[in-house]
Amino acid sequence: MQDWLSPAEWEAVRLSLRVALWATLFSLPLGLAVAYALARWRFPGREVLNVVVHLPLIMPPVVTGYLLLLAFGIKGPIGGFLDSTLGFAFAFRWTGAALAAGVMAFPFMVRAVRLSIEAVDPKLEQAAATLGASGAWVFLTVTLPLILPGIIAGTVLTFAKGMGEFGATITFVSNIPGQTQTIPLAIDLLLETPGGEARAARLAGLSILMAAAALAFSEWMARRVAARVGGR
Amino acid sequence: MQDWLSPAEWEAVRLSLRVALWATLFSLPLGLAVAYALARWRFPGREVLNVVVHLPLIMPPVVTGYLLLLAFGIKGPIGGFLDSTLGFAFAFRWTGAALAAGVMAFPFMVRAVRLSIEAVDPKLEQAAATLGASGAWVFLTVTLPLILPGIIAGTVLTFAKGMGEFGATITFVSNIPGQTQTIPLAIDLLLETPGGEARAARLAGLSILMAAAALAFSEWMARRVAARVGGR
Amino acid sequence: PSVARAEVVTVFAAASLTTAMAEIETGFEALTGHDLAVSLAGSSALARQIQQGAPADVFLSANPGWMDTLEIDGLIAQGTRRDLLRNTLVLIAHDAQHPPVEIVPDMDLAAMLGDDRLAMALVEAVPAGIYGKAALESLGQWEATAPRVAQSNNVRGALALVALGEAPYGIVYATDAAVEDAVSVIGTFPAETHPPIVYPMAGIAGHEGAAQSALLDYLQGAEARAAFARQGFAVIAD
Amino acid sequence: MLEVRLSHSLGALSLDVAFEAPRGVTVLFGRSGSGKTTIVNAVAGLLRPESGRIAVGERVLCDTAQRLHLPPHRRRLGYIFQEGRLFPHLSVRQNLRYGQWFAPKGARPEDMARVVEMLGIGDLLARRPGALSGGEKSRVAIGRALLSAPRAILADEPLASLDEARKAEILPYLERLRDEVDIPILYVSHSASEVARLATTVVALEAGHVVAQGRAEEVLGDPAITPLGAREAGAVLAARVVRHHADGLTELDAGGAALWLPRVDRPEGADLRVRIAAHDVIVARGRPEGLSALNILPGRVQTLREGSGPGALLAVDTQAGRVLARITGRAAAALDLGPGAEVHMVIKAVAVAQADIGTAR
Amino acid sequence: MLEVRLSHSLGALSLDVAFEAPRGVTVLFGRSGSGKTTIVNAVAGLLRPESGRIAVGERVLCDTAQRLHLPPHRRRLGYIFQEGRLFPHLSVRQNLRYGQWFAPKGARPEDMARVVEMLGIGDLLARRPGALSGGEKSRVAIGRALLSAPRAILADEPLASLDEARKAEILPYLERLRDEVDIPILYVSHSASEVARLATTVVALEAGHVVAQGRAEEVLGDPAITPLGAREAGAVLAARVVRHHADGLTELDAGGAALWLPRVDRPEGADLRVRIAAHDVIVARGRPEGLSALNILPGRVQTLREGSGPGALLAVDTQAGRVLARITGRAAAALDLGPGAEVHMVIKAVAVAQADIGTAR
Ligand SMILES: Nc1ncnc2c1ncn2[C@@H]1O[C@H](COP(=O)(O)OP(=O)(O)OP(=O)(O)O)[C@@H](O)[C@H]1O
Ligand SMILES: Nc1ncnc2c1ncn2[C@@H]1O[C@H](COP(=O)(O)OP(=O)(O)OP(=O)(O)O)[C@@H](O)[C@H]1O
Ligand SMILES: [Mg+2]
Ligand SMILES: [Mg+2]
Repeated sequence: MQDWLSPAEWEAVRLSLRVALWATLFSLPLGLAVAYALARWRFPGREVLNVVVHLPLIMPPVVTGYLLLLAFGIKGPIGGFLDSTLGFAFAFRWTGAALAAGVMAFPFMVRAVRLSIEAVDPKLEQAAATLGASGAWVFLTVTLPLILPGIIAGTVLTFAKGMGEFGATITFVSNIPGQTQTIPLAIDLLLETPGGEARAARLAGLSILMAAAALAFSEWMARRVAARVGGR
Repeated sequence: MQDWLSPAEWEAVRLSLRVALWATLFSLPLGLAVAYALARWRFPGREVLNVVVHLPLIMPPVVTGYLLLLAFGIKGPIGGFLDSTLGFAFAFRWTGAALAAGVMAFPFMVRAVRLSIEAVDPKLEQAAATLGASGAWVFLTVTLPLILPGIIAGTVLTFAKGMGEFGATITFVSNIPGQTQTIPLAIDLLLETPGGEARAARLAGLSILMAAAALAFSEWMARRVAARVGGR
Repeated sequence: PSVARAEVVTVFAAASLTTAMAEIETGFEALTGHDLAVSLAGSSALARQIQQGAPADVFLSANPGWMDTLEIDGLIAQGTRRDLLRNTLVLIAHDAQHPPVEIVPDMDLAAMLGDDRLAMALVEAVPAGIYGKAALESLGQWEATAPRVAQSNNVRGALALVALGEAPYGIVYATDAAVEDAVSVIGTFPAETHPPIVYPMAGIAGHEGAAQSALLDYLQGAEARAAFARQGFAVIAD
Repeated sequence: MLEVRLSHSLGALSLDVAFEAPRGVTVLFGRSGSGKTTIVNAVAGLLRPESGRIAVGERVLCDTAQRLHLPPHRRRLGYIFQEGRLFPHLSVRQNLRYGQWFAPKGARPEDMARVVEMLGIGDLLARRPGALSGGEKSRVAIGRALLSAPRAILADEPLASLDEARKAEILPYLERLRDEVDIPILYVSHSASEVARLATTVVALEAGHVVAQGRAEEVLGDPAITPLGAREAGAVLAARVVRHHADGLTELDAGGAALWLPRVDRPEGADLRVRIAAHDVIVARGRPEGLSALNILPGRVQTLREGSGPGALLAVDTQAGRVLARITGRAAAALDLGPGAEVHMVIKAVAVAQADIGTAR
Repeated sequence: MLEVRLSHSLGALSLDVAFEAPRGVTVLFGRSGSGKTTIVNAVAGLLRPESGRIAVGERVLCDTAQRLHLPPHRRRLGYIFQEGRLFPHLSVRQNLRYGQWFAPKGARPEDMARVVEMLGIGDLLARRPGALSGGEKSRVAIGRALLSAPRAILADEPLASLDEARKAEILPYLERLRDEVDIPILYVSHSASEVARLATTVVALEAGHVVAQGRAEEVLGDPAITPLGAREAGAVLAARVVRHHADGLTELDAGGAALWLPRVDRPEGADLRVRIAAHDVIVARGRPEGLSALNILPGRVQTLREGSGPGALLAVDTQAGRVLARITGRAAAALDLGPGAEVHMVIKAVAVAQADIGTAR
């Protein structure tokens, strides 16, 4: 195994997992909140929020990466603020890669969760309210469990995207081995190199294996959830 | 307006719309079939199909584009076959760009539709069967109308992706003005060009406007559907 | 111009030639009556597409490596390959007031960087990155600076990083640096520190004909030279 | 004729039943959870029994021995579900028409206008089910099943959430269906008056097993079987309409004895089944005079069953047939009632409730 | 005390009601679609009325004039929904416990074990609602509301899909709740026996408007108002348990007159309300002898109302109170009944149904 992939490539694998994991962890609550707002509330700016959420899908990834760079770079308003106040930086770090992956996957997360929220019968939520559950509790004890299928779908899409994001990542945080060189960036590098195809294929295969494992896990989870709700 | 965008850029806009439209049109029925199979049937190879559907998400777009090139290029097994039998080609034509967009958006289409299918109450389908509707009719008259929200979500995601797909497209069908140069490819080129940022921003803005219109339309559709089902 | 024999001629050109190719398209079409289609993308993508039968008549690569690959595959029309353009490598800085730096073996690039990043194109894959790495190696700077390098997938990406100030320094082509106001060139890498930066051009096998020859000729002609030169390229004379 | 033989286990319930539902209405009753819906689901084809055979007339719907299991849509049974199951995306009108889309060419479905009128859902046709009231939903569900030109009707507590007045409008329609249309109806109900009024055949279930079955008159008139609880015991008499009188009463002839009822909306000469609830009958030794009750039937006590409580169930053979009476043990003792005793059965005309009058098969 | 004043329009229905529900059970009835569920929803806070005021005791839940609208979770009303609405992702036990999680610290909820036992859902606790039978679902829904330590109970046809035997187990529990626990219960029902047995107050609705309201005895005993239909008219008498006799009968004292009933499960001295359905009473001029009926109350005719049909409703003042009797016009003529006539009301002991005996408030 050791010579099957180079140490740098193993590093890329580790990094990809970390990036995908954190991208998923962070976009989940935010995606949930945005999906809930879009599904249930009517507020000024709703249409704008909806478009903004979909932007990463519409624009070439390079543009998204460039905009991220403008906003979250060290010189950018948000990145600069975070850097000066918390000492936390996205630029040229794996955190930035996770941010890019999360942003790129955000439309899918939001859509999946939103679809599920829209399918929840408000009558059940009303029933919970008559039993004394306040809005937050209704969400936690009724809505959330019922939208688990959507959350699982969104999570798995985000994780997969986190494993596969390329364009926005390389534009935003460059390709720094051990810092931001995730599997897709490593693969791209190999493909740019004449004769790198075989090694690229190995990396791609590994990436597919990991994603397949994540998928199988999510399917298993989804089946459990379905079985619970179906009452079997 | 004429000098606001160059004729080549208008061409890119027209092309993008065409590509997004056809990508959506073609992936819709296929996505529906795959989503239905994954949601309802247990068959050997189900897990594999599931992974294959998600592949475009996991792999860097360049890899997907490269694989498309290998399979659907003129020299590729499928592309060669289509070319020799039907005289139909994907390679370096807008059809190829549509294929790339469709493939890249496929995971989202399938996920969205599948989520909706899993949320349909089988008791309603049973009721339709007792009233004499065979499987196909049950699907057409009950399942399909009830999963419209998922179909709309999948369609809008595919359309948006069709407007924004870059990596797989440029790898698969190159960047040929009037043939395969969609808005994202044009934007990317402008960004490669010294001083092209302003023009790139204009194109991006137009692209966002069109996608926002598509989004607004889809929201309107979804509201209508929800109102129908909700009985208001 | 023999409009009667007008054809569509397709050239696959490295994305860094975008502006020059636009001028050349106009001039070539006016001169020959042929319709010129220009496909601009990364050299590796273009080379792969040609391997897969892309309808290219002429390939203009930013990288001799990919041209070699095609040549080995027998995809290049006999005797059409030429080195067309030459470029130089420069060190750029975000700071407009930055004093010039002498690019010599005893410079201390790592010290200049401190905790910051040096923006480059992919040092293993993209020509500008490969050349840059070679130059730093021959100057004895690579080992110290390598951990501080941020690699973009093309030169424009590296340029953008410096232009935005995310990275204080970068190594790019002179042609790119020339058109970006937000960066200043603080040094030029001596030609002997890296292999010659050449853009080879060739006709594609199976597409030989009058149109292909016309384009190859035009690209080496005076009008094209002028266009390339306006973008800062050095045109290699025959 | 619907023949059902099933065994199936579902969670804690192990179902093992066999019964026949001839022409007319077969009422299935039993406590909550005794397996009624499960049986109906199996008949409809929504549940594949572990073993058993189900046939409607000549047509075998399911036979596990032959590995035959006709899919639901080829059974053409109009199923009125316990929970409505209206299609939320279709209007009430489209819901009602749904079955007609798939009815075979030759089928002559019920008249839409008539069913709509009977169910009182004319105003709802353009609405969607989402905003209907509970009773409105169940009425639409009834209409949808009736209009699908079914070969048999399966009704799972169809009237449970309807008010008396609406029930009174729907029951005669179901009776007509039972009498005029030659299709079996399998009917789940908890309501004594529905059972008495509609049932041709009665099947009583307990924990997945049949504990009593047979013709309604027999099962309901048998003092040993009080499947609906002692309070609901009652006999069913066959009678014929003799004449409608000007004061609003209808004179019936029950085996030669006259019975007076509030106007019965059937032509003279029509055959009826009249249920006389055991608790509505007063027993007298001598012929009582000066009572507001119009019907007094002399007879002879057949059996006297004392229950565990203070009540006793008296079966009396009269000219009109066997009549049950529920009396207290104290009264039985005071009147010295025992088998063979001559008695008079006092039945108020109005005590023969409208709901308990059915037209004979 | 629950005070409700509402106006709201919903589709074709325009609701405009005002009523008070004092301690005890207020039964709301009316035909399907008359607005019962809409009213209950407004009380629960699920519907914001266009205008109106709703208060439980001192606590105002909603007052559109003050723009006050307490959210449902701060009203703490135990709502038993018409359609169950169990949480599909929770087990039956978790469904039952759900309300307790949010009950205020001080609240003393009903005893879980007792409620589970009464509802017969002990075996279902670990199951999920998806696979419950219709009646099982409705029982769990009842339990969930009862166990949430509510300030008032809203029950929308809670017993509609239950069998008689199960109803007979739940009704006494609801009675106890009514009598022992000081919370108002708003109860939607179509069932005459539920109304008679539980109702302290009756509110009759028609197309969104109150057509009759008042104390159950008054509304149900008033021959001019027969809100459940003429067939369900009946009077309610106040009585006290005197003695339980060895033969299983219980002797009651109703205003000095003796009434005999099958054993009533209340201690001697307890106050009861006994409903006597008008169609269960036979009227005689002279005192009848030799009848199985144990209760014969002499009295004087107060009013005689002839209906459009053959029936007449007789209100007779007896020592025990006003008793209604439904007789035929022919019998009224034959017996020469009119206001002032001296008559005997013959009531079978068993005709005073168990279900129609309530404990007094
Ligand atoms: N959202 C709505 N839009 C239009 N009409 C509605 C809506 N909700 C209820 N209605 C109508 O208002 C009327 C009253 O409904 P409600 O549910 O209160 O009736 P109900 O008295 O509870 O009847 P049931 O006994 O059948 O349950 C019905 O005719 C119903 O169709
Ligand atoms: N999928 C299932 N898994 C386990 N038990 C089940 C399942 N479906 C039904 N049951 C149980 O089988 C029993 C019979 O259910 P069924 O629905 O036939 O009852 P029912 O007689 O129709 O009762 P009701 O009058 O309450 O509707 C119930 O106890 C129910 O809980
Ligand atoms: Mg059932
Ligand atoms: Mg209702």
